[in-house]
Amino acid sequence: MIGWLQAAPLTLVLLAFLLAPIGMIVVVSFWGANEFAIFPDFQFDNYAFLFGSEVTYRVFWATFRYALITWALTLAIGFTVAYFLAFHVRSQTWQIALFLVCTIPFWTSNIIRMISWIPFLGRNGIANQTLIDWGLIDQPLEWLLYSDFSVILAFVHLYTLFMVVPIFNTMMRIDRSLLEAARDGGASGFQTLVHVILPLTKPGIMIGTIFVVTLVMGDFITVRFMSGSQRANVGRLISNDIGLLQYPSAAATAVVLLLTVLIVIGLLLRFVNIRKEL
Amino acid sequence: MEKRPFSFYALAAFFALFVLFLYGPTITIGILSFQGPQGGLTFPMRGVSLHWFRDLFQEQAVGDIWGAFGRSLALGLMVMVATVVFSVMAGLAFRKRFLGSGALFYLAITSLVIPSILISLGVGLIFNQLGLKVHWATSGFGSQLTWTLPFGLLIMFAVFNRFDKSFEEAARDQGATSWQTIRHVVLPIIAPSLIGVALFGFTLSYDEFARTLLTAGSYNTLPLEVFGMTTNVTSPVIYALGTLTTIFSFAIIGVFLLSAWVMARRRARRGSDAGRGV
Amino acid sequence: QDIKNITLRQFGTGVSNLNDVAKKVKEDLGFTLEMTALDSDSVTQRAATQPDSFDIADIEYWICKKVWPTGNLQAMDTSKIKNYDKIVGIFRSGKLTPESVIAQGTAPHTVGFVEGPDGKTFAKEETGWMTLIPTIYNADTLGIRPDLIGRPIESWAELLNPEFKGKASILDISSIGIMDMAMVCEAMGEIKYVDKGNMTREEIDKTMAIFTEAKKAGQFRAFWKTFDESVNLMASGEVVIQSMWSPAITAVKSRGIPCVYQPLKEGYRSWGGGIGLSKSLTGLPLEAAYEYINWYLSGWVGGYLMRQGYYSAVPETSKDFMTADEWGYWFEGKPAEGDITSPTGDKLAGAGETRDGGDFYERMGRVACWNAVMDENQYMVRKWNEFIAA
Amino acid sequence: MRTGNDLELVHLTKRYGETVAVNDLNHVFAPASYVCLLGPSGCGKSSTLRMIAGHESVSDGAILLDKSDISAMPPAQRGTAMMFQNYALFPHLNVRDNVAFSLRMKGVDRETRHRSADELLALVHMTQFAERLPAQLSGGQQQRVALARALIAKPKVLLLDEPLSALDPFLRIRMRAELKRLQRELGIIFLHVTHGQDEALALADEVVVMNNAVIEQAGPPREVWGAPRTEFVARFMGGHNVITFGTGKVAVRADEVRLAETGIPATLTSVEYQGATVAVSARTEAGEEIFAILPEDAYFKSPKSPGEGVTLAWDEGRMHRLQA
Amino acid sequence: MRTGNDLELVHLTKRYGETVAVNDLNHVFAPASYVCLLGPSGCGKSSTLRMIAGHESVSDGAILLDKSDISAMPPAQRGTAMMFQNYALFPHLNVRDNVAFSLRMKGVDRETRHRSADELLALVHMTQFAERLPAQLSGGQQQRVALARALIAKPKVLLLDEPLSALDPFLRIRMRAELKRLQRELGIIFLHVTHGQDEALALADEVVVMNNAVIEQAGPPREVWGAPRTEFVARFMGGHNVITFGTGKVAVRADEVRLAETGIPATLTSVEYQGATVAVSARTEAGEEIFAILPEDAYFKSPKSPGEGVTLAWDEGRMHRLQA
Ligand SMILES: Nc1ncnc2c1ncn2[C@@H]1O[C@H](COP(=O)(O)OP(=O)(O)OP(=O)(O)O)[C@@H](O)[C@H]1O
Ligand SMILES: Nc1ncnc2c1ncn2[C@@H]1O[C@H](COP(=O)(O)OP(=O)(O)OP(=O)(O)O)[C@@H](O)[C@H]1O
Ligand SMILES: [Mg+2]
Ligand SMILES: [Mg+2]
Repeated sequence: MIGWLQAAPLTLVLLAFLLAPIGMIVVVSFWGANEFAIFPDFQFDNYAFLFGSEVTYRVFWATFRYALITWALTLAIGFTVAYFLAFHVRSQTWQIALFLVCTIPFWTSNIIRMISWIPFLGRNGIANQTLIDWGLIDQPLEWLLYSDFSVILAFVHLYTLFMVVPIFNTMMRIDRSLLEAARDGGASGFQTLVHVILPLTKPGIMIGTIFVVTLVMGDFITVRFMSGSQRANVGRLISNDIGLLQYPSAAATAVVLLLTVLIVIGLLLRFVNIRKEL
Repeated sequence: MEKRPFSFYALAAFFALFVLFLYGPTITIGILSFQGPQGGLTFPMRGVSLHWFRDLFQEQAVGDIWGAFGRSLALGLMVMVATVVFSVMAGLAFRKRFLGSGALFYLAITSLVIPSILISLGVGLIFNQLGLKVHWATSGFGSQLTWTLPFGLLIMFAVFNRFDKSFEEAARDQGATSWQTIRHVVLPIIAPSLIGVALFGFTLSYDEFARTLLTAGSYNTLPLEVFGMTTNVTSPVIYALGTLTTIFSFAIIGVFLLSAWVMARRRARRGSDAGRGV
Repeated sequence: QDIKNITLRQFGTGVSNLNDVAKKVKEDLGFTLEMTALDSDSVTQRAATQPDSFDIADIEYWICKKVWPTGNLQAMDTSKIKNYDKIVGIFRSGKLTPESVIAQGTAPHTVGFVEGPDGKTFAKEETGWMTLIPTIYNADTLGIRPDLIGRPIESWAELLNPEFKGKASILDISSIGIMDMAMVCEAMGEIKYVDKGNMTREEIDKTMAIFTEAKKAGQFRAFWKTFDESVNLMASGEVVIQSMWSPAITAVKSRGIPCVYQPLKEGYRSWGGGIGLSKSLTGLPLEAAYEYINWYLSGWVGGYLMRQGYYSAVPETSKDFMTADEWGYWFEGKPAEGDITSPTGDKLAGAGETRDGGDFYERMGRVACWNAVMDENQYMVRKWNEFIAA
Repeated sequence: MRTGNDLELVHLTKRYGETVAVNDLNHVFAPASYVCLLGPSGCGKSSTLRMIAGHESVSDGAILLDKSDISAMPPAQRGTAMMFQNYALFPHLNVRDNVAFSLRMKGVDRETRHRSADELLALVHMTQFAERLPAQLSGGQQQRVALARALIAKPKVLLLDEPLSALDPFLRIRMRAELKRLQRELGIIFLHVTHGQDEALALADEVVVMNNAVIEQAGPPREVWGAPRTEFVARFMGGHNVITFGTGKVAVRADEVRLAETGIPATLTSVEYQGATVAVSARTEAGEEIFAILPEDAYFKSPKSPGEGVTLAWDEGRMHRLQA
Repeated sequence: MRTGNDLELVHLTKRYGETVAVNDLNHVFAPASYVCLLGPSGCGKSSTLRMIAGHESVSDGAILLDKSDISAMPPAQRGTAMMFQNYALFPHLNVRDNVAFSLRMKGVDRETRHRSADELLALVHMTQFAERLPAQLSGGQQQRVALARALIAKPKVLLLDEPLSALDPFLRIRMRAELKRLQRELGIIFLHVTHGQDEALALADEVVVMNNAVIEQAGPPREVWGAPRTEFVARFMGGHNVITFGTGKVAVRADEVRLAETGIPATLTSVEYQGATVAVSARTEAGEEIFAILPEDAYFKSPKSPGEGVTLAWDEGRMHRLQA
């Protein structure tokens, strides 16, 4: 009884601002639309078009690709960073301080930060200038900006921390004497990493994966900015439709995206009990 | 001091590179915010000046930075308070099983992984269909909560997983009512983590773009405003804003660390017998 | 109730939603105007789905074609508009001069009038009930970096010239972008459109096919969606030729970077913006809104906008708010006699320079098409999405 | 004899789902007695204690304090107080505020409650640490604070769940003297759960041995140790050999077993030096393991090593017949 | 006598910043001996052990195993193995894989390493649990697995840091017999750190008492207990009274003190029942606290209670002069 009262605010917020909107989206995905308005209807046109278009598959594939590449990179970087913080930084104060240092850039609006990549990565940007000055290249590298490279760079920039935190959390729960036991058993540093730390960090990796994958799959603004609108993912498809007032079509795409994400996450959740591992 | 192994220096270097990467845009922003009055958003620098900082406090050609900042701050604080309060309550609720707790948990996870644009779309649609006015303080607030609450809840799981139940039993034994137990024992003990939840809630809200896109109503929050400003000539003013934000964050964190340090010092002066056999 | 206590909420893109206007309104009229700047997608959405969130909508005519049927806007009584008669012909009869040919696309006058105060469908000619009061408009063409191109550019077809591979851009707003594409395709001689503003599916497919091929071949550096992006692309040298808006050229130039708004032989693609009133506006606020509109057309804003390179709907009233030199430079296409500065004081041109494209009549008289919403819009949008994803 | 502040368990039962943790306990704890509840892990000691404290609901039966049933009351109104194994000191409050906590909950004003707290701190010799936070105290100091906190409400029964197990052996022995002293001074019931029979013997006025959710034997330590009723008690209390004869089982105290010239032949299996004594164990031909505690000097006069044959003997009269 | 597998510490020193945790230790541990390292908390026992194991760098001095200095080698090559207090079993590996871990690290093939692991599991009687995860084992079982894991590398020295402290008292006594048995069978050095002098006396061939970062006394248990060299050792090993005379301090075993008709008058301060014996303490007129361990029946013939006057006596010859 008290439990319900305590859970009530969360429940209400989620019902009103999560479940109801999802319901609404599902309903609207069957509606019709014309130039200027949407009208209640029950038709499968939106889905028919969605599944009938070759673009849909291409864009979903692109979305998965972004998710996958970003995941791999954030995992590699995030794991290394978390490993450093957890096992090489000894005092807790330092750990907190270094963490805070990592979070500060996030207080500057994402959009401002994305705009600022352009002078950095652009044809005449700092990166190219430096490389030319060092004599490493003669021609500016075109693919630094407005490319998959820049999109993924921005994703990694934005989301690595979401990987670091859960992995760090799990690593801090590893009993230090296990590492000594491994060393005692003749394991080299690398073997300890592979045979002891990595398996024990799996839950954290899973949770981080959930964060990163969903964030990347749902993104639209990063892809738009960093690819110079040249690439598309599902989020952009939806936001374009919204921009053009094609709500039912956007809703249909959204339903498919949501299902995809939920299935992916559902699979990941089979491997980890989030509540226990925190 | 123990001699550090080689891996420490390698990892520290990696970490430094990671931080540099995180700060790449921040640094670019920092440099460009000192553009001369003729300068633009990109390199090269056209002189060095404080022009744009001064300009920041004057009215812009387009948009209302400080109004938007005020709204974002207010919204951020609202979200922060609500996130702390609701997630603590929910965290308390989840310590016992209650009917529907499983469903609520999965709902929260869904809320975490649902692409943000869908919330924006759905909430916008619902308000539209119900004939309600969207406003940053109602629909925008709710939409952002669907993002911050699951995070808050996860942190609370982590906190309560480590919380020793015997504190509460001791309090009840001492005649505290359930409310007194929470007020005088549970909350003070978990207070440091609550600061974490609060910071997290504020940061997520302050930088949230997608979820407010269709739910903010007449007035823009800061990210939306910055985005809107890009429909006219954007000047390095937004960089000046970014730089100020960063400096401000550093200041806050500096104060925070300093007070933590002072407190530790003061305690240390009073001595400790911990671990001594007396 | 005092009109001075009234607050009107206006939204639009940053192009015309200027704080200086709000400040001047406060000075001249006494009431408060709150300006919200949004990106172009959000503008459409606001107008179409959130009628309560604004009193005044500052939108484009082609957007009006989409938004009007939602019933979120109310028609305006032209008899209350003092300077109605002085509004240029484009927005009333569609003809700049009596002998002009009306260009293709959604010409403003075709969506400018409705039958009566509650009219749902657009009227063919002036009825006394206007949907939008025209504010600014312009003739758009390609912007180029003469310093980086180093040769004359004369045709829209140059946009797809492989010479500029990786250095071209167009905008990513489908309704506008498709028109630029059509201009290019037509100039290349690939397609002959019946009506660029109302293409058939085949025409759309063909156009998209040409551009998709170019995109895959790496012709484009990026697409832009906001004003600012176009400025940055050009100023940073990422792009040397792209579709652009006039003040964006001005912005690039004001940084000392050479940039030309290149008149092309096939003519201009034009657009017009106007102010619409929310359906929910009644009583005193409505009166204030009319007062605002009358003030808007009375010249100060016109002058302000014209000094940025746009045109005012009532040019003659603006003349009073511009110096003779400014008027000569901006409107009449004459060489500047002294420095020409923007409203904010940045130098835009020096003595002897002339505006690209000549005088008002030369520019607006050579409009080849207007930004448009076509019958096959939905089909076009989907194709556009495919193009972006390609 | 039933006087005032006695504590009685009546058919007290605790079930967790299928498991019966405490099964139909009936027992009267005498006023002002120091009671040790002893038994192997999982036998239901903590459950019993927590039911008395009110932190666990009673499945069946009643708990009478002063003849009134307290089993439905909230913990603070029962007249019991509990000291937790890990002390559960509130980490954010200093020592004085920890002790004064329950008064603060009652709304007692600052000055009064601080005065009361200081009195109790004096009782446990912790006055000088009043300003410290728990993390700044050693284990033994923390324990005293926990004790003071439990005592401030003037309970009639103090419940202690393995209060000494977190301490190192030296501290443990010092603190148990302290507990005993306090109990004497206060004259209330201390109900002390422990794993260690030495602790129970040293402290208790009454030892209650539990096994498998029931009380196996209760009584003064000397009685329980000297006359274990069952094989379980004999083995559990230690120091006894349980030997099976045709007629049943008997217990013989290990310190009554001698290495002699005549007696039961056996093979020495282990020798453990204990300081003043030596514990040897030997396997008889029947395969039974028999322990003997021998005085050090007696043993070292002719030391033996494992594997050697020995002869074990004890006085017939020292054999003690077991009921089960 | 120095033979093969002995372990020698030469000027071994460990500093943590300002603190000297281990100060210039010099000691030879005989081959195949069971050594217990004993001392109060913080005296440097763990530090010593961890330096030998290679988990802590040596600040100064050397560690010789088999006469070669191992102090710079990585842990696995030293010929030492360590068993951790909390066992440190890898939670994600089953029992067999835990035991086979070091072989896997060496790249031994699956079958061979499983065979070796199974042999060791048989040695510690854990064969039937080979497939379980550590979380599915009881404390005692976990300990055996940890032991097996430490032994698989066939170390010359096994280091154990408080291996029994996580177990309950019963298990503790059983497991210490097991440890002793294994050490005998393997014939290697066991170096066992403990807080408990009873444990040390029971197990050790040699007891090493540390205090304040140095070795206070080392020798066979009987020698250390029977002839403590210093006041610290006498008090620490327990069972002794330290009495100050004009000429210096002497130790008297508590079990040598009697309640007699003539002797030193004193006031009884506490009585602790211990089963076969009763420990009483009494304060002399000089204010010194003297303990006596009395046989149970002797005491209960005329039981005394705290506060009563008694007379303490012991044989002169039993007094033992202390060096410090
Ligand atoms: N909350 C609970 N839910 C289910 N079973 C429980 C719970 N608490 C205790 N038990 C079970 O009840 C039985 C008695 O537990 P209890 O804690 O009283 O034992 P104990 O004698 O205190 O043991 P220990 O010496 O290990 O503390 C055990 O079998 C235990 O597993
Ligand atoms: N990593 C470390 N850094 C600094 N000081 C340490 C460290 N480890 C131990 N010390 C200090 O060294 C001294 C000896 O510690 P050590 O752990 O060897 O003691 P110990 O005898 O094992 O004690 P215990 O019985 O409590 O385990 C102590 O004063 C301790 O505070
Ligand atoms: Mg218990
Ligand atoms: Mg230690």
